[in-house]
Amino acid sequence: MSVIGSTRLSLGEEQAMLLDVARDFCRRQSPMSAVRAQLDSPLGFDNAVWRQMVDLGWTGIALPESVGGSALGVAAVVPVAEALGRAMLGTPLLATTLAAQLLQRAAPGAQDDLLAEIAAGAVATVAMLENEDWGNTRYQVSLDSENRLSGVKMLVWDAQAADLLVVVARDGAGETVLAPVRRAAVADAALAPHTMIDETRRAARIDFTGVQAEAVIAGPSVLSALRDYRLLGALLVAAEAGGSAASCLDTTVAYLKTRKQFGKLIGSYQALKHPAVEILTAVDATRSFVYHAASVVGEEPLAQEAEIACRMAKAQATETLCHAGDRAIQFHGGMGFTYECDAQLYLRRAQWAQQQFGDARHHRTQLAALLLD
Amino acid sequence: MSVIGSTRLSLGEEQAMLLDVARDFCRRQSPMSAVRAQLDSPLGFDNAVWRQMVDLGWTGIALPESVGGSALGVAAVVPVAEALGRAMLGTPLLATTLAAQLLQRAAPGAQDDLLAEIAAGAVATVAMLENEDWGNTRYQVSLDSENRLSGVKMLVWDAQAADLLVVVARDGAGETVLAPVRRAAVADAALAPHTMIDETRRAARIDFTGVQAEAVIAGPSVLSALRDYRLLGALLVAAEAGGSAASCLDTTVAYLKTRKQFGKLIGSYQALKHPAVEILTAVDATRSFVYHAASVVGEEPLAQEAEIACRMAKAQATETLCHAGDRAIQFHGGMGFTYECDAQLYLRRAQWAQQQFGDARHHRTQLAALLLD
Amino acid sequence: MTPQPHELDSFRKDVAAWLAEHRPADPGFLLPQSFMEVSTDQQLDFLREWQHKVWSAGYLGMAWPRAYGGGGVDPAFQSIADQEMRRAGVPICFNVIGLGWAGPLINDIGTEEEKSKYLKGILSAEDIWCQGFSEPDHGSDLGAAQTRAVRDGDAYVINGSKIWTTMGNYARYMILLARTNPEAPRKYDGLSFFLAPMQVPGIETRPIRKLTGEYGFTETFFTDARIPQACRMGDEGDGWKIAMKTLQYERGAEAGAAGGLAFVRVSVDDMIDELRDVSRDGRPMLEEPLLRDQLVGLIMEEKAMALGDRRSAIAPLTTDYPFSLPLSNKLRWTEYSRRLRQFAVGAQGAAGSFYVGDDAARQGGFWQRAYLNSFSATIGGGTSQIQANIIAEHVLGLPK
Amino acid sequence: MTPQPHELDSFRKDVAAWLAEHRPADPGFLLPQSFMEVSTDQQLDFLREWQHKVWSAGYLGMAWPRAYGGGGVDPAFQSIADQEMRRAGVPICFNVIGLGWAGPLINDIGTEEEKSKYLKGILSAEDIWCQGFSEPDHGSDLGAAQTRAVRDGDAYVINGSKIWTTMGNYARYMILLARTNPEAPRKYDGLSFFLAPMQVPGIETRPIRKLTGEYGFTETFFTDARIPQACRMGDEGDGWKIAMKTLQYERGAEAGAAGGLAFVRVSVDDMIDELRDVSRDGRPMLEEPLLRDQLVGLIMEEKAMALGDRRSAIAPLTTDYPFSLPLSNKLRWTEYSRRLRQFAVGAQGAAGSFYVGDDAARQGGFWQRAYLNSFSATIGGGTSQIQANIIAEHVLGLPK
Repeated sequence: MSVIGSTRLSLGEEQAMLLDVARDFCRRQSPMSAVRAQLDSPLGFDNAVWRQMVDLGWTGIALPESVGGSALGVAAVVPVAEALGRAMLGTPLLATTLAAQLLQRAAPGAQDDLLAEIAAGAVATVAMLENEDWGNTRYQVSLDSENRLSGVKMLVWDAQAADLLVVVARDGAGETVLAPVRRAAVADAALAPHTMIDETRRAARIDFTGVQAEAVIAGPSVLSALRDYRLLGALLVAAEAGGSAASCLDTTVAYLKTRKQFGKLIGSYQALKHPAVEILTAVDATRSFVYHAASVVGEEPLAQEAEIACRMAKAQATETLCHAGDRAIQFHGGMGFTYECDAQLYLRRAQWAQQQFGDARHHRTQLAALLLD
Repeated sequence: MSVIGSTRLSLGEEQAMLLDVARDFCRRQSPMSAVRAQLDSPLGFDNAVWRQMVDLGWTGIALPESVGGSALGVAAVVPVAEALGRAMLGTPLLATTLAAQLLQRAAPGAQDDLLAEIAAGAVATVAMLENEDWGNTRYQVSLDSENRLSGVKMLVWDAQAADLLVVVARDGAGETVLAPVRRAAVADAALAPHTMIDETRRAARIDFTGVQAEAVIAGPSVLSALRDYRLLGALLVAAEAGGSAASCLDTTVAYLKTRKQFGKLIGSYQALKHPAVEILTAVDATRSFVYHAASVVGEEPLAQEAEIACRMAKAQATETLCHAGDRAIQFHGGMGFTYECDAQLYLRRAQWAQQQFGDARHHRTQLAALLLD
Repeated sequence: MTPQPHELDSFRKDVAAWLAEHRPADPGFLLPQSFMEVSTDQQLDFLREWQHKVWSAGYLGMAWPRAYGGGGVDPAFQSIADQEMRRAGVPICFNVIGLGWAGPLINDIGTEEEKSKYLKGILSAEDIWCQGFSEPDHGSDLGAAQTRAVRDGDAYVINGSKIWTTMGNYARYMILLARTNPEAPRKYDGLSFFLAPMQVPGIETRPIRKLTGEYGFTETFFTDARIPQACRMGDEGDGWKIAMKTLQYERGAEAGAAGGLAFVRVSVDDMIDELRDVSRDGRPMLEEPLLRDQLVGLIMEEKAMALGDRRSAIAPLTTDYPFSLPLSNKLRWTEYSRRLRQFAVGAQGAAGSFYVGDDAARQGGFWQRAYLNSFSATIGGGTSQIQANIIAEHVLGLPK
Repeated sequence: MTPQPHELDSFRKDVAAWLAEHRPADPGFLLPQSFMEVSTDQQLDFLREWQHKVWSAGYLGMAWPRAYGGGGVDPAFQSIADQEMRRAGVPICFNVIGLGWAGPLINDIGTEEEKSKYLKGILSAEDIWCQGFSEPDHGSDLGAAQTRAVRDGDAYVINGSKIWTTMGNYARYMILLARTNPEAPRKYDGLSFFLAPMQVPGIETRPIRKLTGEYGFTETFFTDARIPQACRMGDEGDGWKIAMKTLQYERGAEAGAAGGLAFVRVSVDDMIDELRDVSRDGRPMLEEPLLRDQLVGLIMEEKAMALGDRRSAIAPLTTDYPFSLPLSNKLRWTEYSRRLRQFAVGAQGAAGSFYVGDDAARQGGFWQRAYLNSFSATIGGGTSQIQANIIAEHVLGLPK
């Protein structure tokens, strides 16, 4: 058996169409001026744009038709995530998609009301993390016998805009359960927005103490759903980061073609052009891994082939964007050191992306076990 | 306590003099034509040159005056090893120095006859390794109650030229002991020369079965002496590799200054000049680590400060020479692909050097424990 | 007529069966990984026999015309045969300059006479071909070639020298780039292209000893060597254009090459299998965390290239820089191969310091030699540095 | 008169004792790591008070003449004071353009009047100095400066703009490089050097927002700004020579600088201490093998630089390329710092995605901001790419 494993890579008609539509949508709706206009806004996105995305059906891409989705699977969200990343368009689409996947996989069929709300445009998110460690699976936030929560979660994506929060908690018996919570049930004072290094992003720390859960989802499928959630999260962040890396490279290349120093276009210096080629190669590798992963995430729960693919995609995307962002600053010279230059947006995005759903070291360590043991 | 630790670095008067004398000696005795003349020879060195080195007192630099040495410590062998490496001059000096250190540290005062022979020019070497693993310390070669050896050792440096072999073995009780053996006691058929990737080097596989040891050195100081032997071996190989890396860089730079392509000297292309600067920085770091280690290896047994220093020197030197040798081939272009070009000598030396006394991964793993735990 | 999927499937099975039956036994000496490594008569005889066998079985030159020794079928069949040969790990079809460069060129723009004279001998391995482009002083700068061809009656008189002539000492013919007009205003316009015989007075070859200690290349010296005027291909001054054309065929059967395995691609799989029993610090090497991570890196790099091949066939996924994957293929593979082999030598511990010829060397010193030989690919055919320039300029559009 | 070792030892103890007693309390806001990071009035006031205190205690400008506010002692004392300030981890002496560039220059080639007028204010932090070399269109290419200075009676009329003016909005004086003769055959010969007042009509500064979101630099616009002719240093046309001269003083007290800590050097030690309690995959981060190895790499890199400083003082150990260590110092340190900080952000796990202002950010987001700020050093003062050229050409002797 080859360690290289599966090299499946295909693009369905719907995926191809979504890629096309999403790139076009983002180009029109999210020029850099629009991105910058949202940097200081409380929610980080333009609600009118979000409504259009809902109308396009993007919140239901991976949901069953029974709840108003189009049942195309997460594979079809990948091209959309890539397009969002390319345009640096921050919306709650990833948060909402992942929250819906978690609910759907943990309790198939049982949460259709919530899923229908999500397909119709309700913003959902997951409250999982309790400290800096993505590898941690022992949750402290607890649920008492009356379904009241206590404890604090951090880095809850788009909490400020969310209608629905899916809280990962342990019950009285120490089992991991999911507790859907309405945003309205959380006091404003219990939600403290984070200051993110990526200013296109929003997230918050939330004290759930005293909050009543809507329901409790328990059973063995919870752990399996959480595993899938982490892997799909890694994949969607990778897809988005891959898009950002591609436009970061475009931005840098455009500058190298126009800026002169010492009487020559700086793009003619090998000290800049050869690293640009290295970044291109890394961007190419990212895209290949991302669409490979999209081609193998069909099954539920995710097969080992899919686990390997998602982890490779995230490891590659994270390192690529961190490097591309870093070099974008450097290659823009003094201009790159300004807030006004777009290079900083990519660098900040890179720092954010590497920290979501585990960094490259985390995934590579897991990959070593999957590939070599 | 800082993880950076000691930054002692000094050069005694004798060391400075030895550095000067050794560089001058090697320049005269070992031009590349002389190096190449030895590539096919059975012993790999010119005995007349070796006799001159003995006459200069180099085999006794680190030995006590009581046995005819000059008691300057291993620190003073370092500049000589560097000079040998710079000139790619292969002689049994390192093998002999290290064998003498092992004897001296394992049984201080007890082996003065052998040490006196060594100071006077007898070639000595250590037979330790039994497989590819430098981290292995469980020896299979054994010594029976009548001091007869059995088993096979590999990669015995300069065995072909050796007068004396120090065999690392286990005795009947399973304790690690040292057994000095005269070369004459080993049948010619029991010694099989290796084909080395570095053609300036000689080593052999030796079947010691049935060979009678001259003596047996046992006791707790054996393990401590073996630890020191491994560390000092790492240091001397690092010193030598550092010298080779420096002259490899010189060779490459000289070519970059004279070869033209597309109408320009190739040294003017940043794709070649910037990597040359990186190699320069690595060569500088190697030299700093090597002389730092030389400045702290005074005590017996070696202190932790010295252990850290020797391991850093070897890790740095190994990676530097491997990289410098690899780039030397590439940057010489088609010429670099020929046997006639000196670049291959450095690449082969690099492959040899990284495999002696543990590679960079081995030492870095040990360093992590020494620095972080 | 495009072949049907079931035809191709059944053909694939036939090839696989034939290969299983006819794969040669281990000859007891290291076989060349590429046509640039043929250094002994023993190796040459072995490879000549193997190529002849493959051709006789109908698995080489399948898309070339039947009249000239080919099979006259769709190139898709040859591609399948090539894939199966790679999968089966059989030896290379070594006459690569003929099969992949000269042959397709002759098929493409050659005269009827040239086709009849040359093509079959290329396929049967009877006529070994070599290439005379590079010169000692000009390395990657082909346009600067100085070897002179002066017209004298019905002959050209050749003077000068070529370097890196693969199998120059065995070859019957050379594709030769020489300068017919040193006065041409653009240096490229003064070059002409020849299908030159090697066995004429005034042509001598000197074997070049490679860094591995072995041979495989020669330097070729021309001293008033007379070759027939009819050897010239195209018009005088067309040399550069024709030389550039020959470089296109390299991409395999679909591009016109005769097929066959041109080189053995060494994979990270092979390495891991081979190193499973290496011990480090008293434990299996594959348990060592740093080494494991480096292996993950190599696996990902190789997998990314395999996935890239798939992705490059899906148009919507190559929109940004459509030429990126094909134009960077050489750089990525050759640099990866170099690093993979370098790693494989380093991972062996003390045994990595042995070389070909040592009984204790792993796989007869295969990885050591493979690493040294890897530079032929990072230097030859345009160095990696030049490849990076090409990608920067032609894919990213950066200024020269 | 060279100071005696025992004098220096006892002085070192005095400084250490003074620092232990007077080290400022944590002000409750992040302090600048370098003079290029002073972005608020609060930070400025704090640093101004601290520098004044250090100077008043006699630990700044120690080797400058007593007549101008200096201490009139051997520079070795200042070096020791600087070392102790670094060791104690006290704040920087922020008036760096004055202390390290303009001041030493005035000491060196200034007139009596210039010395009396400027030096004391530099040391006491009363007069903040800034630098006007770079221009928007010319980045690292200082010789191409286009800002014009036209003689008009006893004044020069300045028009143009300068960029990357550190503390331009706070500064009283600027060292200004401007073009007095646009017709000079060599572009370098048309430049002149000025000690220019900033508070004159026609000079405006616009703060530049850095990638961190903070300030610290300005762009400076000159619109018919009249400065006295007496501000010119040297003759017309000497500008380039004098500007190059100012760059030499950077190397510390022994080279003429007033001393004081110019920047906080962040060490791998600080990082490891800070990250000891980070958890990864349920275990302490420092147990993770890959991360451990990366830390070993960083430790070795920093240690190699520290050892290099020692080695560079031992002549027989610097024979090959004597200028290698000093000329590569900037490149090595700034690139190392960038990577160290980048690593520190990455190592934090999820917390690394928070920024300055978040309560949950480690050390108030120190590493995140430090990483972003690190580019000021890899870009400013000649980019790393230009540094590599300089080393290649001036140390290795490679062609331009």
